[in-house]
Amino acid sequence: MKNVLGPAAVLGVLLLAWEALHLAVANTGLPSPVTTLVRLVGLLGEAEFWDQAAETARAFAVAVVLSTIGGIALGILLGMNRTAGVVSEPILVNLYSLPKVTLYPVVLLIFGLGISARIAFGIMHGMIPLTLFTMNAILQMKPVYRRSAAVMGLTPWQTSLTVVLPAILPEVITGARLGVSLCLLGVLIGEMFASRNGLGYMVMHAMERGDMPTVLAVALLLAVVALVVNAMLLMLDRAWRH
Amino acid sequence: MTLAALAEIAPVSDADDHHARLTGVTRVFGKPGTAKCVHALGPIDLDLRRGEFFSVVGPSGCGKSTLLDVLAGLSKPTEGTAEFEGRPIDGVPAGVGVVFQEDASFPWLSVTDNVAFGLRRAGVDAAEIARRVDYAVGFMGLKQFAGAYPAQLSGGMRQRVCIARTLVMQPRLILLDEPFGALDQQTRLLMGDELLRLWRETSATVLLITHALDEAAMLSDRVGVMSARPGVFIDILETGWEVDRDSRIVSHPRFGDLTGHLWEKLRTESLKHLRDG
Amino acid sequence: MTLAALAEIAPVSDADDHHARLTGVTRVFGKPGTAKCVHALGPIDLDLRRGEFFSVVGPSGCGKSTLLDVLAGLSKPTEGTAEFEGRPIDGVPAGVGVVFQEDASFPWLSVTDNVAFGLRRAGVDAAEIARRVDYAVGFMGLKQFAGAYPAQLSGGMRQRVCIARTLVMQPRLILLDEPFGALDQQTRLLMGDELLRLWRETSATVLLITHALDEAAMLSDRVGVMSARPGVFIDILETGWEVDRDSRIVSHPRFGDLTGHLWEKLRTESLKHLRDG
Amino acid sequence: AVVPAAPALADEISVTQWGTSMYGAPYAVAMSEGLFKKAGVDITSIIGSGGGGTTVRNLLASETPYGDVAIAAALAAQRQGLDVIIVNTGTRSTAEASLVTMPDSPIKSLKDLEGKKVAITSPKGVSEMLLLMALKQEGVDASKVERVASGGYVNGLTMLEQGAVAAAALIEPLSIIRAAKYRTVVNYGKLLPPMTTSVGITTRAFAKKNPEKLKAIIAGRAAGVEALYADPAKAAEIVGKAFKLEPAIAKVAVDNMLGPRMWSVGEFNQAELDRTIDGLRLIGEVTGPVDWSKLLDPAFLPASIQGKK
Amino acid sequence: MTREGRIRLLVVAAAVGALELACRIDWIPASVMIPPSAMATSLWDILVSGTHWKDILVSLRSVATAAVLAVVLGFLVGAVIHALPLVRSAVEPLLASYYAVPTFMFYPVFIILFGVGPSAIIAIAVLLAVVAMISATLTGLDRIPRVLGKTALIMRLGPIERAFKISLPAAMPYLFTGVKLAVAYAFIGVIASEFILSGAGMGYAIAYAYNNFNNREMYGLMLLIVLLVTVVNTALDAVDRRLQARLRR
Ligand SMILES: Nc1ncnc2c1ncn2[C@@H]1O[C@H](COP(=O)(O)OP(=O)(O)OP(=O)(O)O)[C@@H](O)[C@H]1O
Ligand SMILES: Nc1ncnc2c1ncn2[C@@H]1O[C@H](COP(=O)(O)OP(=O)(O)OP(=O)(O)O)[C@@H](O)[C@H]1O
Ligand SMILES: [Mg+2]
Ligand SMILES: [Mg+2]
Repeated sequence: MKNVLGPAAVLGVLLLAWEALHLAVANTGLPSPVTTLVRLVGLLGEAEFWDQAAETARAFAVAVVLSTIGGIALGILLGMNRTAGVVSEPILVNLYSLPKVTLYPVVLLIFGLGISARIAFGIMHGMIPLTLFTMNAILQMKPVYRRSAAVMGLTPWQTSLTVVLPAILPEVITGARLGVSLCLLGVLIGEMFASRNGLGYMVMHAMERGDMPTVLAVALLLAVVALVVNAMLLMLDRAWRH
Repeated sequence: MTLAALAEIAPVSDADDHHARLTGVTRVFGKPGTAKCVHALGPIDLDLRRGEFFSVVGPSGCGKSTLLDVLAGLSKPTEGTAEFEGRPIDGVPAGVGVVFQEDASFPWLSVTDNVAFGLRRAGVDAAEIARRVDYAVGFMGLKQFAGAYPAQLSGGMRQRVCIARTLVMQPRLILLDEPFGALDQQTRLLMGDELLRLWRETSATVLLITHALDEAAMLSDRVGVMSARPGVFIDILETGWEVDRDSRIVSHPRFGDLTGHLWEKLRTESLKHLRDG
Repeated sequence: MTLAALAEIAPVSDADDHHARLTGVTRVFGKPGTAKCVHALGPIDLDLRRGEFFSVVGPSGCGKSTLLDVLAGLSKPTEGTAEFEGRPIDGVPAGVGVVFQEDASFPWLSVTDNVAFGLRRAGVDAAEIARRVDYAVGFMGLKQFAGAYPAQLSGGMRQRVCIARTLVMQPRLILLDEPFGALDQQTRLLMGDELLRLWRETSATVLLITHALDEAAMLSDRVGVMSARPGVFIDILETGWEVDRDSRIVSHPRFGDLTGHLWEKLRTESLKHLRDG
Repeated sequence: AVVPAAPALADEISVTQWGTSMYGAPYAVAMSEGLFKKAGVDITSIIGSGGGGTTVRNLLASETPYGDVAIAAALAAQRQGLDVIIVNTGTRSTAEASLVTMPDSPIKSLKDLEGKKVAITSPKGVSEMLLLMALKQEGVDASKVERVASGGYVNGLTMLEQGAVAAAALIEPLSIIRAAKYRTVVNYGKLLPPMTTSVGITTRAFAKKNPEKLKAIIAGRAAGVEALYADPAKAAEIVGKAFKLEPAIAKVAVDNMLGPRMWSVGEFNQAELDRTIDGLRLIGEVTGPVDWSKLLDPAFLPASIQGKK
Repeated sequence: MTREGRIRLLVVAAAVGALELACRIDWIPASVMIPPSAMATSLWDILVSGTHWKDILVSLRSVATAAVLAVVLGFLVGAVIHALPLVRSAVEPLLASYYAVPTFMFYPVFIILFGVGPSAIIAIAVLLAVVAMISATLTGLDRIPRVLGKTALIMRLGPIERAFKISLPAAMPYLFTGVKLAVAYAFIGVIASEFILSGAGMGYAIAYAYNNFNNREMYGLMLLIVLLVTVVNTALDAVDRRLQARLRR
């Protein structure tokens, strides 16, 4: 309870700052928090909004699942071999810090404008951190765990399942947390740049019409959802690290 | 009693009596001839007598852990042969338990689950697991921490968990690699008492690697002193203690003689290591 | 020589002779009466004689570091008074040097710069700095590592850097808080030799906190034994060694007596700590 | 091989700025009134997009590669060697675009813009082209008017409100929604003569393989245009629904386009085409001569309008 | 060069070679991707002809400004939060979840606040990058060994001297990791904003080339960004590794 109160207070302060900003730049089209919330409630009542949200959610869900599976699998593959790990790490880090949005046209050229492009783009964002975290977790796992397993006569399969997996899980969850966030970001950017549906498109469309309350309402909603999802993963993370 | 009498080299015991035996064992890391090639150990001849408490002391990096790896079947000797209970060691032999220098408790399992881990994998039935785990946890004084996780325990407690985890497997040969290296001396002496108690109760053969001379002198039937790398035994010392000993023997006059003798043997070897930074 | 003779409690030395003095010092952390309040230390009465080598041993958490903090002026006693060279201690007194248990070398400076750090700040002139740093670096056997950075050195080497850094300031009272706690026993004994050499050359007063009974027995003129928390001195032992001693005295029969006696005093205190996990 | 993945839905066509601009109105009407079906094709939905090249890319990737796109995009695609042909005209007026300023601003005409800054959306975009054409028409020296790329119409308005620019480009329906806040300096539709602004394009391969389908699409759209002009009120209702506009705003938007006859039935008009090319030359989008014979293919227009030029 | 370094070079070279081959034999159609060699010549043409220098400079200036602002602001905010444990406990969970917030969507707000142009884009980039620096500052200040503080007391350093001679160098390796991340995020923030929202800069140039079917120019610019990021990253990484090496104890 206490660890909800603090962030809630911070969010409260941010809302107040927003209101103050709204008053300070009066009449320039920056809606007040109240206007935004009213708009948000309005949106939540529209079927159209839910269609778009479902579109985003679908792309996001598929991207998360695929990048999680892919990221962990690739991370394990690279982590099992020290040379492979050391060779690929800087490449992965470099890919991570690349402004991937510039590669979006390539994605569009390959996948077309459908949901697959957005999924692919989400994966491009979300997979690398997971791969990196998983790989490093395996590379840096205490060798003594493996030796203990050997001494207890565990088969390689038993070792992977009952020792390696739980040992790297905290790192994997941390990676997943980052990956999930970035997946969402990737999908939304994809929708903003070239798409005909999804919340990103909705925001872009509203921006084009100068419909600020809608822009902020959707952005706010996404921010809150992202924070909540992240907080849940964070709790999972903490629970696992006794 | 004179030092000369103490320093009597142990004769090779007869075949029936020996529990594990290393003959001419060496271990070289890396390709021979290359710059990275490290001659870490040997040649080593060693007979562990059934039921004895044998300690190995030696300067840092002299190959103590390598020796243990060979006995545990974790590492193959480059030359020579290693056998346990009359059979050559190939892979980790059943009946051998190991406690490592590093904390090897699994942080994701509670103390009980840690201790039960090996038994569960081995498919021992639940009632038997419960019985053995209960006993080991109690024996190592972990009763009140049974549900705790390693992160909530001190370093000494965690090593006890690892010892309990080894103990439940009922090993006939227990190998310990500086298990108390991270603890302070006083705690270490007390843990030594428990090790002695365990040894007496299980009547297993114990090989203890340590860098603490007092620990070696107080706990062991015999102490093997290793040279700087490549480690070979430069001395094997019979302590002549009763089976029924504990840490209070540190005030025994022979204890001082023993540590003094060990230190004399090791001082020059340790200086070799220290000079390399 | 009998244990009784060894265990003779040191008489309070006369005023002229004492270098630092604690009278009725206690230290309580947290607000008294609250749940978080910890009575860490005392009451302590201690007279450090000018030029003596005094060691403090005691179980983990008994307040040894707290005692050192009071002497170093890093922490104010809750009750009682602390004085150094006749003046009450208020803030860090000039003439006191401290070597901490943790590695306190500055990783961003080379060995030479680490050692020169304090002198440069104090505005000592360059030639004098060079002379003193050179001497200290040489004395601690760091000559060939003068340009190296701490990360390139072993733990033992880094502690030597910290000792050299304290040494160049020419302190009259040197406080050492388990400086070799992280090293293995053999290396520690060798470092002890260098500490003795340093003590003889500088003729400073040395207070060494340690958990290693052999270290205390071998290095000190007097050893203070502390109880479990709140730490009070339960014994102060005169060792009676010559000034001109080194680690080889571990084979001296009196050495065994001393450690044995210390262990007897400490065993029950240490058990108290161990039981709390 | 890496094959551009096609959306699964058949008979989806692309319309630029679908949902934001009036280009798409005939399609909305035709779909709602079943005019496509009557013409022999089942258009189920429209792929919209931000405009320009994206629309062309989309249509190239779709199963029914027909789309209504800005003429500049069609030319660019052709220039880059993509196998596209223009098969009909879409819109022929700039009536939806205007230049606005703040109500209290001293800017009364284009002349007043000399030495001032004007917000356009992006360099080489439609808003810049129209501004340059209008300046040229009024005899104002374009080099004296500084063009600032704002990234979007709303951004330009924000700059205008903050005084960063003296005037900003604007487009419907945004200009209708915000009509009260700004004063129109010039309505391009009133100032500039008609010119082709959007065209229907397809790939040569599709045209060869499915000429009947293509003809049906064009015919369906033409029927939509006619229905639109015949009953603007109903059309406004349909468009309002399709574009999620308030009915009143949709009504104004459609009505504004009636006068200049924004929507072409599909026929090509050389003069209107050339005007656009002149405009594109002003912003440097077109440099060399344009070979219309390679670009245009009127063969798929309804028989009734084929001859008209 | 280490063995791994050589292998890495080989891997990258092989990947580029494979791409080249795939494009050359038309396994990847030219409408989707052009061969790497063509990207390189296109980049060369872009640089020589000077058509995009303005965009490149605009982007680089924005990235640099954003990175500097993020580092300075992040450090200051981090230091203040570090000094206020109560604020810290409230803010930290939010920091941990921060990257999930789609910053780009607040662009219109920044336009209102900062006007159109580089400032709004810089604001987005700063917003994206500053959190990495705040986190790094918190970690860095946390990780200053307590014993160094005691040492400062023993050496009787004043607060200012202590901050500059002990705290800052001790925290530096962590702070630099923050700097490295801040630069990367500044890059991402600036280029992405230009790409989606703006009318200038490298990001916009790529989007524009894409819209005009100018694959050659698009891939030339993409290559430029990949190279720029790689160079900057490698340089920062080299410094980072050196600083990290100090911590290895
Ligand atoms: N896998 C390996 N490859 C190369 N050299 C190795 C390897 N394992 C150990 N060595 C080297 O072999 C020597 C002996 O190592 P070992 O770990 O057995 O020493 P140790 O006596 O256990 O040391 P410590 O007291 O520090 O635990 C060391 O010099 C070490 O560097
Ligand atoms: N700042 C503090 N606030 C509250 N309690 C403290 C503080 N510092 C120390 N203590 C407590 O005071 C007791 C004595 O601490 P101290 O560090 O002096 O022990 P020590 O004998 O040096 O232990 P060790 O052998 O582990 O170094 C411990 O129980 C410790 O938890
Ligand atoms: Mg070892
Ligand atoms: Mg302490």
